This record gives sequence, structure tokens and C-alpha cells, in this order.
Amino acid sequence: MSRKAVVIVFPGSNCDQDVAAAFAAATGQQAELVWHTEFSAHQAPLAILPGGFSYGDYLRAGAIAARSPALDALREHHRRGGLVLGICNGFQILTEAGLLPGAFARNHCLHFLSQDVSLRVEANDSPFLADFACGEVIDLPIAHAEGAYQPDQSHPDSDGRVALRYCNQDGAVSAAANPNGAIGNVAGLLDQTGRIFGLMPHPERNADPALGSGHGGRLFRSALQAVSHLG
Amino acid sequence: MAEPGVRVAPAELSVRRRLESALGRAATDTEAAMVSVLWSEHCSYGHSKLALRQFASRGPRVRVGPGENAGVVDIGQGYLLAAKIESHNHPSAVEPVEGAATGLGGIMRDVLATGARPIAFLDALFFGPPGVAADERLAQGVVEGVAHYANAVGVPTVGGEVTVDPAYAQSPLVNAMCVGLLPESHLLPSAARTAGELVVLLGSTTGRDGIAGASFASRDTSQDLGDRPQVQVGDPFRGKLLIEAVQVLVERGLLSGLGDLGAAGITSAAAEMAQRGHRGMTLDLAQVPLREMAMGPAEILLSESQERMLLVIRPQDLPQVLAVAQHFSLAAAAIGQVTARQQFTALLGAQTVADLPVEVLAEGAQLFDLSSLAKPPVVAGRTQPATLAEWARGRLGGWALADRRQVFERYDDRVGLRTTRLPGTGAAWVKVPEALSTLALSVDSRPWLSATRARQAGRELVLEGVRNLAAAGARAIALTDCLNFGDPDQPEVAWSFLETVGGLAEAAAAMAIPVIGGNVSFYNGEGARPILPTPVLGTVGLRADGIPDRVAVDNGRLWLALVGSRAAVGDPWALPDPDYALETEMAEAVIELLTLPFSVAVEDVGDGGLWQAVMEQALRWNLGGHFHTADDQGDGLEAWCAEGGSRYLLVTTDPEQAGDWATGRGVPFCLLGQLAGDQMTCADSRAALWRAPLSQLKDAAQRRFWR
Amino acid sequence: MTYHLVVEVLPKDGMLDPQGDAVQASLAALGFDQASAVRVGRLISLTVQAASADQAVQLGEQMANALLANPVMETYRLAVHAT
Amino acid sequence: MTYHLVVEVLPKDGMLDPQGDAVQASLAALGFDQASAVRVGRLISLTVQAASADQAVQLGEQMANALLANPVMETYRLAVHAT
Ligand SMILES: Nc1ncnc2c1ncn2[C@@H]1O[C@H](COP(=O)(O)OP(=O)(O)O)[C@@H](O)[C@H]1O
Ligand SMILES: [Mg+2]
Repeated sequence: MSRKAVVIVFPGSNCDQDVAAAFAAATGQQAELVWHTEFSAHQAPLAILPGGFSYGDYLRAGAIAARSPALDALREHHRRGGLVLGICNGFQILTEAGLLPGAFARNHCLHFLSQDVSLRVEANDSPFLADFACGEVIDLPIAHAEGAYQPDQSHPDSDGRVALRYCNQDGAVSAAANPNGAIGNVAGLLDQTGRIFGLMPHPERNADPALGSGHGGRLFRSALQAVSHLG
Repeated sequence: MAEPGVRVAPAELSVRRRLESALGRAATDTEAAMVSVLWSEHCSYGHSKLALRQFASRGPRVRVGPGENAGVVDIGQGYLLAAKIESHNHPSAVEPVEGAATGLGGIMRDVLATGARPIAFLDALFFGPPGVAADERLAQGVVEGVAHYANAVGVPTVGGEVTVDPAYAQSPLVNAMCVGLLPESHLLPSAARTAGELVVLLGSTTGRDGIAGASFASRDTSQDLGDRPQVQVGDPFRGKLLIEAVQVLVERGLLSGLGDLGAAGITSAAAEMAQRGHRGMTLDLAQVPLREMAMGPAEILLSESQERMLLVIRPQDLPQVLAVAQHFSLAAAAIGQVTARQQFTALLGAQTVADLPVEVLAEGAQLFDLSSLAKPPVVAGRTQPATLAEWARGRLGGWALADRRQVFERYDDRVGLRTTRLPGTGAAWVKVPEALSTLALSVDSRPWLSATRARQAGRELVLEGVRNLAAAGARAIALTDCLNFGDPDQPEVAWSFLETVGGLAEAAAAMAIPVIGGNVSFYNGEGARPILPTPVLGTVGLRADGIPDRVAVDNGRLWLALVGSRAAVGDPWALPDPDYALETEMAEAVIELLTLPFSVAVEDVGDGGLWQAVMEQALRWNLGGHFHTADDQGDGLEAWCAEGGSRYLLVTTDPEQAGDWATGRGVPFCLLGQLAGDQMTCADSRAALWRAPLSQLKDAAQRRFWR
Repeated sequence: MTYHLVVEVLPKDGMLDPQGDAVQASLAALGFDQASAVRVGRLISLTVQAASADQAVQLGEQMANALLANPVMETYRLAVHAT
Repeated sequence: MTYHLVVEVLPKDGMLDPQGDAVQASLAALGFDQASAVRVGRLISLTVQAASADQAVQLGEQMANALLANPVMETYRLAVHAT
């Protein structure tokens, strides 16, 4: 297994090629696209669920994709020590599948929003964020209509750990810096192992410094470092 | 026997008579229904075809000109670009969300049909003023519809424009442009060229939606629509799957011809592909995958169900093609064959329901020469301002400065990772590393100018496109136009249409930029109140080498300067006669200017004149300033309000070096002043003409298009 | 009196319902292949003050026609209960 | 037997419902200020083949739990009619 990353493509995914290209450019390693029915646990140490509109986001964003057999394979992948990165729709799929706690409601403004946001790193004890300092402020773009994170109130102690929160440029987490109404300004979440990471912003969209801050590239490199000894 | 759902209206009887005389026999109801839709204005361009022949569409880069789906130009390195703009006005007036969404789907499939992968959308939108609930609903719905479709299919919306004017109350215009990229080897004809090949329908199933939508778009929307839902629903999820499926089919070389299904559905796509290939087609309607029960043959032939494409393939490739369709959960079926005999034959199992010469279907519509009818309008025009203050008041009270972000923040502007300049400042940049280049794209319109001086407006639109692109560091290589007008049988409408086309064609030819395709939308406007004549021009260009993508602005000081020809003398709106050679020279000069280290940005001076351009920069940098024109720019009112001429606004860190460059280059140059403070003053060489606090501009920028 | 009103909005017959199709396909993939004719619509639940159940119904119809349902594409049904 | 099933999905009590708030504000702007507690949810209408009404209800519940409602933020109600 020399391949370091696969991108699981669902019908309607539309950031699959972007994330593969950005990952490759940032890390020098290929990320291979795999159709969801063809994904299996041992393909690569890192599995990426890309952004987009899987199954048109019909019913609820990510709901239908989360019922794909690929998610069983993904659970198996995780059990075996694999890493899982869910970006935007990928994050929504992970919550719908119960791999991360909580759920997503429509943005408070009730429409799609495409813009750059600032994020504060809240936890870095995860391979994805090892390269970042706690409290560090990074810039990434968001692009979604259903990004209002809702924690699971019936299981308040379910094991999510907040990794990123929307903040202003100085790192203050405030209502004014909350683009979508996410409870607690949650933008990124880790599972208890730190090996499943879901985030609403799109690291692939500014991995290339020509397209912005370049912070997304750091995230990919951090993930790659964590898996470089695997596979 | 009359079949369910398709009525032949009395107005169509004469169509039937013409058809029957062409055939020399009685026509079946199915045949009459097909022809009445295909010969409608929307499909046949009966009122516009003759005029559109004026466009010069050739050029060394042009690979496909008007007449097919999208135009295609060569951008080097073995890559081609497909581009087209199209309207979806009438459907959007009836149901804004789905109308706009299916408009984007339609233009996307036009580009897809060339073999290209769509890489960018632009949208030009025209609304009535907010304050009226119905108009707000239309505006909001249209934007939602664009977002709904474009965002989900994963094609970024990189630019556009928004115009608010009472002329569009209840008659919104929705024009969408799509640009696609393809390697040369993927280019497909939208034609059936080889007898014996199979015709395959791919995509959604066929239902009753939108039947006769084409003829409906050719009439007044206030007319009775009957009880059937006329609304077509867009399915961007299937649209996305269709893009991917077609890409796979093209990459594997499985297609020999490809067409999209738009107005008049199977009938139009099949007849046109047969006509272009000088072949015929025999289709068995029983093979068409249907969504509804008991559909009659005419309904199947004319359904405008969305997200469908017509493929022509070699018979032995059918299993492979069906396998690709199945992979993407798309319906697909071989529905017929290409024939040597140039006849369009539709069967329903063993029964022949239509049998028409392809030529009659595709070319039989009557053409009208509008020039015999055209009469210049008595123009009221806009009343001219007596003072700059009056000019400013009008624009501050309107939507000229309203921040367009409220629209485009709802669009995914960067999926695909190609957008190097996001919407918000001038032409969009879309990088194409495959061809070692970056595109610049813009859409423009000048409805009020078109209403008062149609021919000049036509010319000016081309020049504005050139200037927009020059200000973005690019040279225009192709144009695509969308001509939105009222009822062409009204002499004034006919006149302004012809004048517009004449102006566009003259300037495009003079600037040697081919028109590679377009679209005409007539009958806009409710009842007696027509819209403003609204030609919209999409301009495609390539960025010149050596222009930095991002200019780092350290918090240093910035100046504004006016670069270029002096404004018109006299009437602020009397555009100077175009000097095409000068325009080209100025565009080249501006492109050079952008490579110099003291240039921060260049914007062309257009709608709203210098005043508008300066206010936009004040808002962009959040700074006011004292700006004055010089005597050689004409009197103050002219200098600030004139909307024509080859003029550009430069933002510079070093006015002295910029002035030296202009002197050396022989370009007229006028330093306006420094961006500073929170007060805004516009002056001529003698006196201040208008003053306002920056906050007043910000208030104008906050104005909403709805709610 | 306070009435509880539920407005059920569904796409008109014959209108394409991509959402319903996707849900049906997903249900089938989950083994629920007994499900057919799946349509996805909207539900608006609200309370109104009205003098009588009749008046509440009337109000509900007015609201549905004015805003809650899009007559071009949708049909609606109204249910009223006193609370 | 064929049963018609309607699954009404609404945001849980206590969940913010910005869509409901927006609809309520629009209704008020249109003069319907008698309307309050507006909540917007989803409606899924479908037919199932089942041996009995009970079995149809059971199927409906299974489908709602498996896909149609998200228990973190939504509750649902089921209505069954024989057709
Ligand atoms: N409907 C829209 N969709 C996307 N972008 C838009 C839209 N309207 C305006 N924009 C963007 O906002 C910016 C300003 O618009 P406008 O003032 O019309 O531009 P310009 O002066 O370059 O013609 C441009 O970058 C334009 O592309
Ligand atoms: Mg413009």
C-alpha cells in the first residue's frame, strides 16, 4: 500500500478533483479518486470525503450518501487505524453517518454562502492539526447552505471535540464572526481518536498560495506526515 | 385523432396549411404539433435570422461559429474554449427559481454538447425595483435558482451583472453564459453524419413537463397557459451526473455526434443534428424512457424535460455507452438510427406517427425581414442632469452602487480551483493551466443607451467588453450576445433590434473579434409595456503574459488618474464616434500599464461615467478624497458624467511615474487626486461640483435588491 | 380561540420531483423496495387566533395562497385543530 | 394492500428554526399577524405495500428512523391511510 490518500467520490460530489489536485500539489503525493462503491478499508491510510452535493443534497445534506455501503467500509478503515477527513459535504456525511456527533441545519441566513472566514484552532492533538498551534488563527473559504452545526443534545457527552471555531481576524469567537449560525461557532470537529476530522471550510480552495492564504496546504501536509509511516 | 394534451390553436392553422403545401399531403396532428413548435420564433429565429447574418464569425481562432450549440475558439496548446450566452426570461417570470435554474442547465448543456467540460458561469440579471413584493420575489427567486443549479453542478459562477429598473418590473431578464474547456481531440459535431449509426437518448426520463414551452416563450406570458404545469423543474444532481457521463463517453471516443435537448425537445435536437449532417433519422418513440403514463407521440417528441442529451454512436459501442449511463444512474436507450434518406421518421412501435423531410422541419419556418417594418422610436430618453449633484443624487438613490455581493455571495465562485479573480472587481479571471493561460470573462449591457441610441449602444457594448478585458489585462478573442427585446412586430422594437445588431456587428468586425454565438429573446414585457431593449454581450479574452495576478498594496498612499481620450463634448451621453484604431491602441497601452510596478488597478469608465468609477474605488479602498478633472477633459459635467470614450481609471502608488509613462506613451493623462480621508469631493479645474461624506456612498452600497 | 394549523405542501402531480426520486432510490437501496410514488414536500405548522374553526381554515387558505405554497408548482392541504 | 404514508418531519422543540421565523415574519408583513409559533418542516408522502395497517406503520417508522428524519434535530409523525 504505497498510495497515501484516496478521495471517495459520491454521485454529486463536486470538489473531488479539486481536493485530489490540491493534495497532490501540497504534498507531492497522489490522492486517487475512488467511486464510492469501490472504496474498501485497506486502500490508503487517508480517506477523504470531498465537498459537493452528494445525491443533490436532497432530503438533508449528506443524508443519502451516509447510507452508502462506502460508510461501512469507512468505519472498518477507521477501526484499522486509518485517517478520515470530511470536508464540507464530507463533514455532513460523517455526522449523518454517526461517525461524528451532531447534525447540520440550514445557514441562518437561509441561503448558500461563499466567502473567506477566519478560524481559531481549538485542538491540535490530531494528525490533521499537528502542524498548527492551539489558538492559532487561520483563513479558509467556506461554501455551503447547510452549515449551522447542531450538537446532539440528547447525548451531550458524545465524543466530539471541537477543533475549529469561526472567529474574527484577531481570534475572538463571537456571534459577529459566525457566518452560518453554528452552535458554539463550530467549524471543525474531531472524534475521540483524533483520526476523524470533519470541517466545513474547504482547505483545497486555498492550498495554493495563488488562490489565498495557503493554509489549506499546511493541513494536507500535516495529514500526510501522520500517515507517511503507514502504508 | 387528436392526441391528449396537445391542442392545435387556431393561430397554428396557417402553419399547418404551409406544412401541408410543402408536403403535398395532409399532415398528421403529431406532425402539425412538431412543426408549430419548431417553426415558432423561439426555435426558428424567424424574425432575427436575416439580421444576425451581419455578424462576422470567422477568424483564425474560430473552430465552431454560430448555428451549433456553443461557439468554439482555439486558445492554443491543443485546447479549445466553448462559450455561449442564453436567456431564460419567460420561464423565470412565471417561476423564478426553476426558471433560472433550468436556464443555467440549458446553457450548460449547450456547452457540454461540444464535448467540453463546463468551467465557468456568468449571469446578467435585470429586475424591477424592490418595494413591490412580486418583484422582490422574482429577484430573490432568480438568484436562488442560479445558485441552486450552478452550485450543485460544481461550475463556479465567476461574474455577472445586476440591473434594477422599473422597465423590468414583472419582466425579469435572466441571461446566463457558460464557458467550457476541451482538448481539441474532444470536439464533437452536433450532427448525425453517418447512416446506420445509433441515436441514443441519455439523462433524465421524459415527462410531460414544459411541453410547447418553446412556443410559449414566443408569446405573451400573460396568456392562458391551460391547466398543465408548464414549469420545467431543473435537477442539478442529474445535471452533474450528465456532465461526468458525457466526459467519460467523450474521453473514451464513444461519441460521433452530440446534441442537447432544449426547446422542442427530441424533435429539435434530432432534426437539427440530421440537418447539419445531411442525413435523416428514424426514431421509435416506444423506446424513449418515460416518466409518465400514456404519453402521446407528440408529447414525447416535444417534451422539454431537462437534463437530457442526444448521442450519435457506432452500433457496436451501444453496450459500453449503456454501461456508462448505468454507472451514473442515468436513463439511456437507443431510440433510433441515422438514415441516408434525409427524412425524419417517428414510429410508435409499428405505426408511423410522423414522416417529414428534415429540411422542412429544420429550415421550413418563415423568415421575416424586419427592415420593411422597422420605424425609429420617438425617444423620451433620460432627462439630462443640470449639475453633477443631480447626477449623483440619481445614482445614490438608485442601485448603481449597491453592493453586488448580496447576489454573488450566494454563488460558489471558486469550485474547480480556477478562479484567480473572484467576482467583485471587474472581469473575472479563470486560469487554464492546461493551455498555459488565464481567461478573462465579462458580461455587459447598457439598456438605457440601447433605448436611446441603439446603434451606438451596440458599438459601445463591444468596446466596453474590450475595455473591461483590457482593464483586466486581457485581449478579447470572442463575443457571444444575448438580444432581449419586446415584440418584434412592433416597428420600434424591430428598429432598435436592427440598429443594435448593426452596431454590434460593425464594432465587432472593426475590432476583429468574432461573434461565435448568441441568443435572441423577443416578446419580453408584460402586455403593452415593453422592457428596455437589452442587448447583453459576453466577452471572452486571454490575459497577456507578464501581468501580476496580485498587486501587493502596502498601506501606502494611492492616487487616482484618468487615462485615455477626452470625454465627449456637449451632451454628456452623446458618445463620440468610435475610433476603433484608438481603442485598440488604448487597450494595448492599458495592458502594458498593468505590468508596471506603480499600477495597482485599472478600471474602465463606462456606465455612470467617471463619477461611478471613482465612487467604486472610494468604496473599494474605503477612502474619500478631493478629485478634480482638467480643462482638456471638457467641462466638469461632461468630464464626470460622460459614459463613452476610451477612458480608464488608474489606481497608482506613484502618480509621477504614471504621468511619465503616459507622456512617453503619448496617452492622455489627468491626475485626479489622492484617495484619503472620509469626505468625497468631485471638482473641475475651477470649483467643487459635488461633495458628500464617504458614509453616504456606503449607505448607497448597502441598498438591497430585495427585502 | 387558538387553532393549530398544518399546511402540507407537495409538488403538483406531473411535476418532476428530483428529491422524491432520490429518496425513493435511497430507500430501495436500504431494502425498502415496497415504497413507491415518493414525493417530498414542505410542512408548515403554526397557530392562529380565530373566532371559529371555519375562520381558521379560511385564514389558513389565505396564507397558503399568499405565501406558503407556490401555486405554479405546488398543491397544499390544510388541517386544523382547536388547541 | 397498498397504503398511503405521510411522514411529517419537524424541527425538535427547542431547536432554532430560522426558516419558520422567516415565514412568520413574511406572514406578518402580509398582514397575517394572527399567526404564531410557525415551524417549517418536511413532508414525505409515499405508498407502500404491506399486509396490514400495522405493518405499514412499522415500515414507515423503520424508514423514518433509517433515513427520513434526523433524530439529532428532528421529530416525526406518521399518518397511514389505506388507499
Ligand atoms: N449577478 C452577478 N453574478 C456574479 N457576479 C456579479 C453579478 N453582478 C455583479 N457581479 C460582479 O460584481 C462586480 C461588479 O459588477 P459591475 O459593477 O457590473 O462590474 P463591471 O463594472 O466590471 O462591469 C463584477 O466583478 C461582477 O462580475
Ligand atoms: Mg458592468
